[in-house]
Amino acid sequence: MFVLLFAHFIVATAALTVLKSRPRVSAVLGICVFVATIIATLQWGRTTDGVREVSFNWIGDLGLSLHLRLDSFAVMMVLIISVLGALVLAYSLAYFDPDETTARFTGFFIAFAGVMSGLVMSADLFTMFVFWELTSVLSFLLIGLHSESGHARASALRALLVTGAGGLCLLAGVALFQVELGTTSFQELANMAPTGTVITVAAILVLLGAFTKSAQFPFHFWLPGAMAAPTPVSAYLHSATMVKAGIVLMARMSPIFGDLDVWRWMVVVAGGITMVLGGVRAMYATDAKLLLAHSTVSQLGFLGILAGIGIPGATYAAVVHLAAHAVFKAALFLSVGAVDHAVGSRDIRTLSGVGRQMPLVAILATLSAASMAGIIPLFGFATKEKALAVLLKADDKVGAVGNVALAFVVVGAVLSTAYSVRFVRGVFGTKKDCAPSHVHHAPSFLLVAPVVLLSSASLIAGLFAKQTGHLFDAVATTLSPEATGKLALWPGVNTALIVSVIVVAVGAAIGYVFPLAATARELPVTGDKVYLSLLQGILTGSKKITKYTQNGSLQTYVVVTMGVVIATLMYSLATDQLPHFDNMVIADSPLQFGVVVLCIVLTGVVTFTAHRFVAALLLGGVGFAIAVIFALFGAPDLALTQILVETIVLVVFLLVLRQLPSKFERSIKGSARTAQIVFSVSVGLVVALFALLVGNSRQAPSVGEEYITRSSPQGGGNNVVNVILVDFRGVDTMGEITVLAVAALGVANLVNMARRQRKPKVVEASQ
Amino acid sequence: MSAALIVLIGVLFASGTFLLLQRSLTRIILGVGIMANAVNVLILSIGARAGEAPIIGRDGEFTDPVPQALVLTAIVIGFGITAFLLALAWRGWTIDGNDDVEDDDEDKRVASAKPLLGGTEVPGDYQ
Amino acid sequence: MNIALALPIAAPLLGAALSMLVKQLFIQRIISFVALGISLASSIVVVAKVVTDNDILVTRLGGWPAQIAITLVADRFAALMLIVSISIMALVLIYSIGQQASDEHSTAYHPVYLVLAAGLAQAFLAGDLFNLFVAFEMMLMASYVLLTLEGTNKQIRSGVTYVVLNVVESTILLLGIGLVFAATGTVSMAELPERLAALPDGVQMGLNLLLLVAFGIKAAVFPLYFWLPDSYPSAPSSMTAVFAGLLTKVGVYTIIRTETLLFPGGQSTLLIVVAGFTMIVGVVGAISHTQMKRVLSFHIVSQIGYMILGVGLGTQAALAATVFFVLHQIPVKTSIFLVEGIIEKETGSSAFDDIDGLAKRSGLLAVFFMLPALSLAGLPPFSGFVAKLGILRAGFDNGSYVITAVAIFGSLLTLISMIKIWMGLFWGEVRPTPPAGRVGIMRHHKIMSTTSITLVGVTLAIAVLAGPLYDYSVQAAEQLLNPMQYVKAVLGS
Amino acid sequence: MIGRRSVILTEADRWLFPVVLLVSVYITFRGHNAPGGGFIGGLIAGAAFIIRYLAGTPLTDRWHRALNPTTYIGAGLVIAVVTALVPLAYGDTLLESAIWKWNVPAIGEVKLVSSSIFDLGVYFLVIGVVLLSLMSLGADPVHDEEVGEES
Repeated sequence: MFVLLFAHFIVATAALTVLKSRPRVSAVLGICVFVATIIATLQWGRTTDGVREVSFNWIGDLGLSLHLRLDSFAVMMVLIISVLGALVLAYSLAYFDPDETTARFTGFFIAFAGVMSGLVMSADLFTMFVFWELTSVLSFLLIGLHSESGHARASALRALLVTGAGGLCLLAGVALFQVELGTTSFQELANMAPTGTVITVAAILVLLGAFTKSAQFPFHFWLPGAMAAPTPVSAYLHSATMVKAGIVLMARMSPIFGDLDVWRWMVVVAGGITMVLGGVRAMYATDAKLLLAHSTVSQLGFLGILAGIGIPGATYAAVVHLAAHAVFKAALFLSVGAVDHAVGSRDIRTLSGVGRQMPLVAILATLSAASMAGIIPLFGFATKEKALAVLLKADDKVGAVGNVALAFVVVGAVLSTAYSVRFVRGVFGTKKDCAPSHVHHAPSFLLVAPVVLLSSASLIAGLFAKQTGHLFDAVATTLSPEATGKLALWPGVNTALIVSVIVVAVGAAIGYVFPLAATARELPVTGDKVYLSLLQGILTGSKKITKYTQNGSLQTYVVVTMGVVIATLMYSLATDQLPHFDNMVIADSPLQFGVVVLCIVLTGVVTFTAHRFVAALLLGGVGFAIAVIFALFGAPDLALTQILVETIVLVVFLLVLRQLPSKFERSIKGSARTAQIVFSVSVGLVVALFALLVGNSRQAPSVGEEYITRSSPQGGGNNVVNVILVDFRGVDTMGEITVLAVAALGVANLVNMARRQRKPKVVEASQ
Repeated sequence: MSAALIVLIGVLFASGTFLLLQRSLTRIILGVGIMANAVNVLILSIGARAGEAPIIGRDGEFTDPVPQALVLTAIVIGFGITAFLLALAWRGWTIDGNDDVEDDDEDKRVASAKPLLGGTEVPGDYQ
Repeated sequence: MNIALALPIAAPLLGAALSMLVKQLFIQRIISFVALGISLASSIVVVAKVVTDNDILVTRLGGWPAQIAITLVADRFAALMLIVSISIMALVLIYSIGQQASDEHSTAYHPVYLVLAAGLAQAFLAGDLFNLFVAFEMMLMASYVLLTLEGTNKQIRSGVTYVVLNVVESTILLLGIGLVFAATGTVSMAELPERLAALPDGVQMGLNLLLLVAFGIKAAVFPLYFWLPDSYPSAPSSMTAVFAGLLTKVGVYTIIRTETLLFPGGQSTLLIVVAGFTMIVGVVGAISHTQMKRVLSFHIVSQIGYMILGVGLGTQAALAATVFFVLHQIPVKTSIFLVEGIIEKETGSSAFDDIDGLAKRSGLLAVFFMLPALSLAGLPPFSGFVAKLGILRAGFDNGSYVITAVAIFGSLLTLISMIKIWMGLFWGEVRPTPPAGRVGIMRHHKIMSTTSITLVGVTLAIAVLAGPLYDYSVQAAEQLLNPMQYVKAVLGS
Repeated sequence: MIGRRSVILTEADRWLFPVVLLVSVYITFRGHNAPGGGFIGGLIAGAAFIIRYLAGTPLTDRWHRALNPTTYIGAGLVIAVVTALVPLAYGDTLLESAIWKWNVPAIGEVKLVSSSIFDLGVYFLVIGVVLLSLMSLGADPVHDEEVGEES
């Protein structure tokens, strides 16, 4: 089984690399992998008790290990994924031309199936998160398959950002669980039955993650956009598999947290609104595929309520309806694809007479639509009956929220029937005022065969509802021990049936009457608008912030940097008592005082003069004055070095300046200049004060004393400073001469580059 | 500790900062030079006490040799940096005939451009 | 042991010296490879020794007692940084030869590049504050030269910003170190903890902050990062890759040292706040720009925020996560810049306006962009995810919910910025039209591609081997949080 | 070149140059015991070149060939680094210094400290740096040969 997971990725990689020019071969290989997976899964499902685990310890310290667990629920999901995967891939053989895009499609598709299988097999939240994010990335690539189209790019981005944001919520939840409880394993969480504020927050974060993935309100809007992807992608990712990831997560978590009121209310309200909203939007959609997309949203809302409400019976209903939905929705998408392929249009306002020309597809699609509408004797009927029956009794167990859920579901169910009718009418019906659509060619075998299989599955499962229901017993009890239930073709006349009949009747009537070309009033606030304005806001806000923080001006940068220095030093000065002036003398010697005064004067001139030469010369002057200060201080080496360095710098300065104009061009005047002066003076003041404070705080003796005692006997020299430089701290000197060498190389390099870049021009000029 | 030197440190830091804030690269280099001197005077005067040069055999109380060694290294490094900056100024001058430090083009362009996502405007068209 | 600790610094230095004496490109290349090879070999020895002895390695230069000698010290963290950075330097050297942009341009390239390597090694090993300053200067000077190697208008202009702000940084660092000496009478990092702790609060805080500001500029944290996005993009991609991967991390490294060894837990709140701003403002800049190199440069800043957050939280878990984050970040960041270099070499630009449809032209290129990009965005199962999760968990564990939420939000923005590059360069119709007969971008630029792929492979390996590497990080964090071990190892008991 | 050639400077240079070079070497070796050392010596020697340069004596022909500044820098760095590395071969640490003493007849005891060799490296390097900066920025940027490059 787990080997087969890897097989997915190997085939996917092959499809993207060596088999790039032969997408059909890789598709066939993919189908083989799917079939193998199906067989293996069934085998295990039968022979063992239904549970098989494997774990890969990734980082023990962080408690990160990938833990897969094949229980009955996972078996069901893997089967859905693989069966539909094989069918859709077969379908795609006929749907696409074998070009490079198809190769990419095939590769991504198979990889996606592998990742999705991993996701449903995850035994803990962390593992699920890992696969979760991968599905987001792969669906991004799949939606953006035709990246030339701006529409495709926008949709891919939307899907990625919404699910990505949800993924981060999930991640936060995972991290919280790991930190608080030390585990994210579903089983262990269930055993612990944890409570507490942080845990609740974590659970809600996880729930939000599930919402985004399963397109629950208010994150439902990305899903219709994702229909930009080619039809096989929509059929697979956005109806049968990826969007179910959230439902899977909710189904796994609700036995643990379903009792939390917040959880329950969030699930019911979000799911309910999703169900109704999706239904309404489906009534207004004119693109058949978009209609199905909105219907998917609606059904996901339904599934969300069932999976998340935390009633065992509902969990059972969720499981069976999940299967039913996967089967009928995939069939519907594929049939739309077949029509689109044959006619070249999906617009239900203009399609006309398709049903007559493509009777087989029409019948099959109608069957599946009937299952979606919940009409007897199809699979969808049985599952919806079960759900209604559970929800009718829900208020006994969970109180008011059960009634709210019921209300939403009833309204949603009416809409389901309505849009199912609308779908069939729109796609296959004959419209009086429309010219019959032209069917270019009959759909090929591979386009129809998967639909045949899926639609008849809906029918058979419906007809043998009781037996089918048994198949799911083990599945549901894996999730929650009490989650047992039965399906029936004919439940007998009870409240649920009566409700159901009314629902179907009303729904059908609405669906029949409702105009096909109806346009919805634009809502002032939609999820999509919010998303767009948020994204726009992020972009604009980013730009605004960046405009201020990164204005490209060196002056600003220096001001901020020095400003930080002042601020930190002032803060530090404020924490201590101000420096004291105990052992302070005016100057160490009168000569020192004189030189300092001279130095200050020279500095002033350097600062404010408008003449380059004067400034450079007097900078040298400042340097010489400081050399005198060094000498007076007892630092002859320093003084000598300073004098020589200043001399050479002065010469280099003059060499450069001879090329520049003699005066500085402009300098800021007025208040800006005053501000600069005030700022600079405060830098000087604060640094000097802090230096004073530090100077008074020495307690330990300097390491210098040690150097003085060791210099002559061990260092072999009397000039301690020199011995420090070449011996005690010789590495510093080694580094420093390297710096010098590199600087010189840099200077030479700049000059050489200038020559090299100028030479051609000179040659041109001389020619 | 000598008050005169503390004042000198303050003045040098202030002057250096002021020069760093100017647009002309030449003045910035002057600022770098003055700042370097400021730090050097600071290290020497705060880190040690004036005294006799630390050369074994001389009389008197030696001043601490360590700050001297540190400052010496710093002076030499400063020399390298100044030389390189001067070469930059020179090169800048040969390129565009002035030594002003201009604002960054790309930053300016981005500040005035529309916010874009991947080269296109935010795409919101799917229906 | 003395040799193993000395050679990572000395070998490249000798190589640089010899390289200046020869002008033949071929010989220069050989010298560089041999020098970096020796350096790498000895850093492997260092790491092996650190792991097997489970102790801190010390060498006292000049054979003087530890109190007065400059020491080279390698604990787990330093050894890790050493080996990672030297490997990256060696790999990028190969790349830059394939790029035909740098060493064929100027004979200064090889010596300067080797000095950069030596400076890096010295910065990681330095057990002496002033020696650290010198190491910084070696790196900085080398980076000034490398950044302006081609001497183009753009490089000069951004070079000025880079040089001036880094000179300001040097000045502040020197000021800080000078004052540390003035207050304590020593610059030995082993002697300092005790002496610093004895100082009055205000002095301690001021010194701590001064060092943090200087290292913060180096690490490019908010609000001291401005120089980075303006200057890095103008260098040749191989240089940007090295700078991006390594130089800022030296800043992070020194911040960690400051906050664990010199001033344990000194400024944790401040660091957390700074980290939050750095994460957001950096990535916000990335979102606003429309040139891959710029986006990535801003992105460096943002990621630094995560590392600083780890330092600010200061728990062992947080520091372990930070060590791992740094370990992951260096190769990933470098590799994505290397991929950028291929794009730039092929199309002459990395601006979204100029290029489209790269994924169609070269699927391989797309994959090798996507892998590090997803890792940077922190998606599983890549190394960036482990690093991010580690930080988030440490944040939650510490009860710092707000900053952790900010970090999570930041990672959404990061995803946007990466997708922005993807949408800007890789999707859409192919543009500009490839030259006729071009086999494939990656195949055309063999050396660059091979090195990039190797490095991306390394990043994947980090994800796969995250277990043992994380263990290593945890132990490194343990050492960091126990400064007495460092002091003891250096000074003896 | 700056301005025209000055006769006085040229004459002064002819006599001063060798003297200053000698002084610089003396200062370098004296540095271990009195103010001086490799830096100061190197800078003084550099100053000698500056005088020569200001005097207008061309640095580019004879001097250029004989004394490529990059070679000075490289050689200086090699000397310094090798001096630092040698002790490693004896199992000591980087930069460990040794003191050799010889009794030379007639002169008496001659002491050589290995770190003086290190200082000599510094000396050469500094000369090279001064020379290279001077030649680069001092030369005519358009017509002259590239500095430090084999062309």
